[in-house]
Amino acid sequence: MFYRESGQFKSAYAADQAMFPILQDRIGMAVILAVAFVGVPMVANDYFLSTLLIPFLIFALAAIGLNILTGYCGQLSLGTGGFMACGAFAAYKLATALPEMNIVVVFLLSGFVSAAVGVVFGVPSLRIKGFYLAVATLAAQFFLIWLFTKVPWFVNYSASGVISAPPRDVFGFYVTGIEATAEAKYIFCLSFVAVLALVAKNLVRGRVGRAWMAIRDMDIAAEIIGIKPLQTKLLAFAVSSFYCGVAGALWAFIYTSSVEALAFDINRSFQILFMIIIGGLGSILGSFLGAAFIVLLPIFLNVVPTAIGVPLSTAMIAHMEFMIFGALIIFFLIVEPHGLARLWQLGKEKLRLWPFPH
Amino acid sequence: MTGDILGFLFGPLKEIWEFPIFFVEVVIGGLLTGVMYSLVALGFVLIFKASGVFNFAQGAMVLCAALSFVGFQELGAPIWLALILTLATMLLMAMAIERLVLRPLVNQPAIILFMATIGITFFIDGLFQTIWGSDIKRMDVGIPKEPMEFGGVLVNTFDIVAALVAGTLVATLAFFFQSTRIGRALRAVADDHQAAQSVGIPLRTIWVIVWAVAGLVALVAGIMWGSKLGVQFSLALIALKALPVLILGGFTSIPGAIIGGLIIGVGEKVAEVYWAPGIGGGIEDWFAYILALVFLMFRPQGLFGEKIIERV
Amino acid sequence: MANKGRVIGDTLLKVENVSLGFGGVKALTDVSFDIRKGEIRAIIGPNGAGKSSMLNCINGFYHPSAGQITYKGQVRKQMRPHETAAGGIARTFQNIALFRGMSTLDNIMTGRLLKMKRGFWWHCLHWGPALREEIEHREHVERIIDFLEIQAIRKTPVGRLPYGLQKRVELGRALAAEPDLLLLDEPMAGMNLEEKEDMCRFILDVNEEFGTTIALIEHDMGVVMDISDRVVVLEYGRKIADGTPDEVKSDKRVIDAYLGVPHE
Amino acid sequence: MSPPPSRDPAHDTFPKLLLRNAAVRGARVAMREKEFGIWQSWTWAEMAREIRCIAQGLAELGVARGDKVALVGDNRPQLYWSMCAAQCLGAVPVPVYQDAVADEMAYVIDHAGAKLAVAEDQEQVDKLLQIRKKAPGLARIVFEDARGMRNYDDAALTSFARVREIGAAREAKDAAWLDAEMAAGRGADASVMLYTSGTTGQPKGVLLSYDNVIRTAENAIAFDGLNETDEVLAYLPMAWVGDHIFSYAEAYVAGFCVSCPESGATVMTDLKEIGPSFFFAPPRIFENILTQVSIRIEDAGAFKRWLYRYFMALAKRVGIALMDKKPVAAADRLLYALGEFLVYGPIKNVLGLTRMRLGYTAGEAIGPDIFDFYRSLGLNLKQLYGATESSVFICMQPDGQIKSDTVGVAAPEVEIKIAESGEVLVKSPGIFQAYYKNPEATAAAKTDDGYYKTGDAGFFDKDGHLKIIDRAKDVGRLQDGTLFAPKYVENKLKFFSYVKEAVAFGHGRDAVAAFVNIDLEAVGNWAERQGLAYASYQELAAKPEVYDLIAACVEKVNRDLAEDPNVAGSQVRRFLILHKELDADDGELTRTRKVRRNFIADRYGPLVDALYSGAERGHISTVVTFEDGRTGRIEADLAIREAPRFAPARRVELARAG
Repeated sequence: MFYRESGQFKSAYAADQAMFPILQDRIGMAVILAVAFVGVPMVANDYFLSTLLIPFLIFALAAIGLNILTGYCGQLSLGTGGFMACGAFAAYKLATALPEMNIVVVFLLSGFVSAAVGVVFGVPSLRIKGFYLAVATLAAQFFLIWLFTKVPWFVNYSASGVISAPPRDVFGFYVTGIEATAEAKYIFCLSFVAVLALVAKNLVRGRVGRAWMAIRDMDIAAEIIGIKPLQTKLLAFAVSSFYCGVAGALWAFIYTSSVEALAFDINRSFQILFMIIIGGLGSILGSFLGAAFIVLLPIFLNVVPTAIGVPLSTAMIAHMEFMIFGALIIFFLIVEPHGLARLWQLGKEKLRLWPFPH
Repeated sequence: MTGDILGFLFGPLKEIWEFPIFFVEVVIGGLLTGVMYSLVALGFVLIFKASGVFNFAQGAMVLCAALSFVGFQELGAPIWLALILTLATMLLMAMAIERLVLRPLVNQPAIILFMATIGITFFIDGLFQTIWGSDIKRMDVGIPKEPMEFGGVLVNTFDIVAALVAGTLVATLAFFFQSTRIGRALRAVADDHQAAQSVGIPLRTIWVIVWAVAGLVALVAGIMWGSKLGVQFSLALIALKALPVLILGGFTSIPGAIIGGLIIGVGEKVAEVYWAPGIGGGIEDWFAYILALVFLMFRPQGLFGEKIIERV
Repeated sequence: MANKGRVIGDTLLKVENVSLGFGGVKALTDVSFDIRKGEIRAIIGPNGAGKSSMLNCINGFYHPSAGQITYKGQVRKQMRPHETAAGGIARTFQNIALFRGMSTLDNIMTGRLLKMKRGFWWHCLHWGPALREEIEHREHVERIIDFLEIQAIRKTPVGRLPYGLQKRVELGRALAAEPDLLLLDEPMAGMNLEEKEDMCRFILDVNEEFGTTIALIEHDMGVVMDISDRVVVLEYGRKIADGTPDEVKSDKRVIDAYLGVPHE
Repeated sequence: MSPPPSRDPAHDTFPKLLLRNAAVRGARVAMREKEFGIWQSWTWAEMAREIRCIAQGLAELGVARGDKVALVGDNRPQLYWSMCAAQCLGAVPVPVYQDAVADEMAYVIDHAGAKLAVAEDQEQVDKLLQIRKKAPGLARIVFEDARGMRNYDDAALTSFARVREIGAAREAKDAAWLDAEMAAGRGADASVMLYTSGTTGQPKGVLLSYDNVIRTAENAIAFDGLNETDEVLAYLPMAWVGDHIFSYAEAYVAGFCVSCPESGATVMTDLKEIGPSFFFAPPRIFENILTQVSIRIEDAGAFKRWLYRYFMALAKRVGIALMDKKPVAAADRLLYALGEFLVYGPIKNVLGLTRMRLGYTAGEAIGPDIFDFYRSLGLNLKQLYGATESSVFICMQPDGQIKSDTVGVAAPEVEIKIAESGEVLVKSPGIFQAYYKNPEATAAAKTDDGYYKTGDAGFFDKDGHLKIIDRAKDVGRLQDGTLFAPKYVENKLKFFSYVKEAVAFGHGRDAVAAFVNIDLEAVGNWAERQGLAYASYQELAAKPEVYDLIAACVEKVNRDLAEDPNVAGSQVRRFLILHKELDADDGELTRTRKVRRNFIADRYGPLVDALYSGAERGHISTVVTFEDGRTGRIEADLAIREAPRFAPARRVELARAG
């Protein structure tokens, strides 16, 4: 309906392969970015920023990470939480050991630390596949969390084991610690997520992404056309863990302001997995949609029953959440394995052909 | 530094050498825990063999069975009635899963089915806790828990009973598989879905039966674990412990599940008792996984699994 | 067929006394033949004759239990398929092995992966050298698309394509690697007459236009005899004949094998 | 009497215009072609370079002033370039219908005396090689697409790439020679030779001078306000004068961009991508598009169908008035704007007409419903009346005065008069020089005072708009002396989407009878919705239900005809549905898809007899040519239907009109 593509022809491959080949999509994306960077900080209150948008952004980043590994490269992982924890603790160690280091650099480096750990745990993917691998990634999950809980070096020998994120600034604005405003934190997260999402999109639409998808769709055929399976999978593990690691660092430093291993337990891994199943396997957009869904559902469950006069107990809400997530996962796997992203895509296709059905 | 590491690695060996009786106790304790792991793993294997589904929900089924059993008892039902009602519940659940999840997903890649069972896990976890509540419940089916002594070695009576129950269950299942018509049908299904269907075995019925049997196994496991640890959400996590057991034993082998369980049980216990103190303890969370992982690198199909021949 | 201008060169690949077994089953027994540069070489035989196993040995998917394979003058060590691919061997599969989640264009682009050298970091930016490289290879792929006349399905996910077109896309993916040796596993299986004719034309065009050496397995004797230079006939994992189509056609054992004379 | 020269005397030939465009708008895109997945484009400067190289190459192959160069193929930039390259050398390009069978092609090439042919691909080369005996003058064949040409070793063959290569070498050495050649051309020189398809007899080669074409193009461009920013899709045969004027002459004069589709099969997709601002199509294509729209919307959900119907009804009511800037109620304006967002805009977008500023349809009468459909969407579609012999333009519709049943007023610098016989006579700068090697025909086609006899019968209505009813020679009379214009009746039938072709008979008979060809797509779709199963065209055409459907159409036509006293006598009494589609390959249609009525009457004689004998069925056996050239025989036994007829409107009106 909104699409007027007639006359938008491509006379170069660069334009044909652009991220948003349709003008209306480019405009839409520009509007979204403008609203996110300018509009939202101007209107939104602290509560909205810190309890909704910031976790949403961080979840989206982690979901992109898992989506790269699972959605694009086809390697199911249940160790997302572990890799996130890796990033969080690496960032903590780096930030405390090198207080002068810019926090952006700290986060990026902690991403690389996670990537390295991811590669180690990705090595078995050469020999084992499918759910065997999923089980193997559980090893990463449990081992890493245990490591961060039990080895005091990671928490700088703090007695309680729970530590708060040190205050750091970017361009004079505090983005972590008590003095950081919700707006500054939000903008900081948003910038990180926007840039990294762009990088992820770039990766998946080029040579690297094609190799991943080839492995995912048919690993034997992929190898026979010359794709090195181990290298390709390890790269996916590395990139995926990088994203998860940065997300973990953001989570600990910006969202909760405290670094604790328990925030990244097995349930976190499942949560992220649900995001990409609901949002859409093999879709960057889907990672955002899934994250939004998972952030919003509990709030919805809190607000709606109260609004219609049937308030639920906290335990009840927790159980309802479990059931709804479980049911939704099954629903999406049956009805639309490509999740919300595919639904959006289909809707867009409809709009492009409107009013015709095909 | 090197000395520290060597000391850490080999120090406990000396200890074992010096106190062999204690070591035997530890090993037996490990074996008996291993039996319990095997019990959960058995459920996985059953379902995997008959439907190719890696049922992540097996742990949740253990929790659900235990919750229902205790719940019915709390409502005033005698043990036998609670047992029957719980079995009926598990059968109902098996039918629902077959109808609502497996049937629509038939012919999907295994990984999709696996993720679907994660969905099942969450759904039934939520559902049963909504019904029965999430408080820790005590379960007592009258199994004595006093330690007994065999030739200087102390053993927990409860563990012995659990081992006996598990053994009986395995024997029954083995008989069921080898000698009954349904059992043979199940084996046929496992070998070749189409062949099984073409000789007139209704695949859907088979699936319901398998899931129901897995429910029964879950109930037994639930009662055992529940009596030992109390019935609570963490029971579902026991199931996660069964995963490395499976990797070790191979997904398709009942003996593998048992032996894998024993190896994990012993390995974990020994490591926990002798080596864990040196590195902070609590290693049972991950030791089994790392063990399985290392093992996988050398034998991807597990101890008793069939070698995977890739075809193009 | 006027095949003028074609030059059949020296031996490109030599299979010597290759045997292959799975457990107790012998898939290949003592098979020897060669493939010369620039020719179309067919491997035929009844079902279960070991044709696919032979291709799988050539491209490194299986490792012969005895015998050796010499490729480009070098005796080949145990090689993973991706290593043989790097050596210039591409193939298609009997049961189409396309990447179902990707479009026709992306599928064929994957065939170029071996030739894409730009580093990971450039790809993060998808800019500069990485973009130039993408475009350069896209141009090449577009020529293949044009050659195979599949312009209309360029952006269609391959899962939605009819069988015949999928086969063509798969050929395109193999061609994208600019192979020295192209292995085709039953390229015409399950096709109707018209599709078979098209496929024959493409195979001949590939051979003549790019000078690609082709080894193909085919069930349909007629087609094979029309387009190939030399034919190897396998039966029960053994070679029973080898020669030009005419020679093979008149070979008694081949006739027996194809007419189903009992074999002891 | 020579036509006036071009308005820009310094640029009176296409080669000169090319140089001008390369100089004044060298960086603007001149041509595009969809190839290798994107629109490859050439600026005027690049195109000029290409054309110069090709011209040099052709000169090397021996093409010289006055030679004829045949062009055979689909719309390809390289063929358009060859056209201009030939003109650079003073040679005359002769585009040939690319779907012509070998015999037809042989006649044209031999008659034109073409020395060299530029062929698009292997298919055309094969045809040309095949006809060399019949056209001995053809010494060289240049082929553009080398695909499949590897094993051809005929000495006459040269690849286009090779021509360009040797041309480039020559250009590097001696560009001045070509400059001189290009400058030597004069406006009065022959520019192009286009063969008219001709409903009877052999095609005639119409020689047009540069002055003819360029002056006419200038007038048309001024009339419609075209400029260098316009976009055109070149998809109609190059041999057809319409394409020559719109995709070549006007592009060179105005300097706008011409895009060539990827292939015949992708025209609609390519149209959507390019979104031309100036679009030309024969009524048939507009009709097909509308049929597609109706079919696709039928598959939509109830809400969308309702939305479509509601807003199309609104458009029908106010759309045309809005376009003609007539007063419309504010509420309707608002609703129309909403409709533009919800329905009209999206439909135009899907059809690729979003950017269309100007559209033309000509060649045949367009159904008023179809015409109004496009105009009510806000598309400036106009009718045009023209001929090859007049460089197209005879009548044009000025903005704001567009009627669906007339072809408009005389185009700029065109004089029209109606002869005693009702024939339309035309004098204009575009009137052709002569029929090549056919002075008798030339003499017969022109009056002594320089008017061209169009051969069409028509009259001016009260607003001075010309109304064409039929070919002058086809207008006949029934036995009782009533006027009978077969095409008028046929067109009325064809305005129904279910009817693809109709052939009306009646001259010298007591009443009108007709053959009908159903539209397989529209009727097939209708049949599907009715749950009718059918395996072939023949089976579908014979269904009684389909007969009912067509009978309803015929009835409506008769009712309509009865309204107009001039033609009330032409109501169809009996009709039948033909068992096969009329086909140009069988000689039943011309290459421009006009029915060859007399040929059909001969070929299907028994059926015509049956229509007039009162029989319930007619039997026919015909020879058909299959795609691969084999022939076969089709036998059919066809039902004949009687159609209800209506009393003519009151005589008073007839008297007034008469």
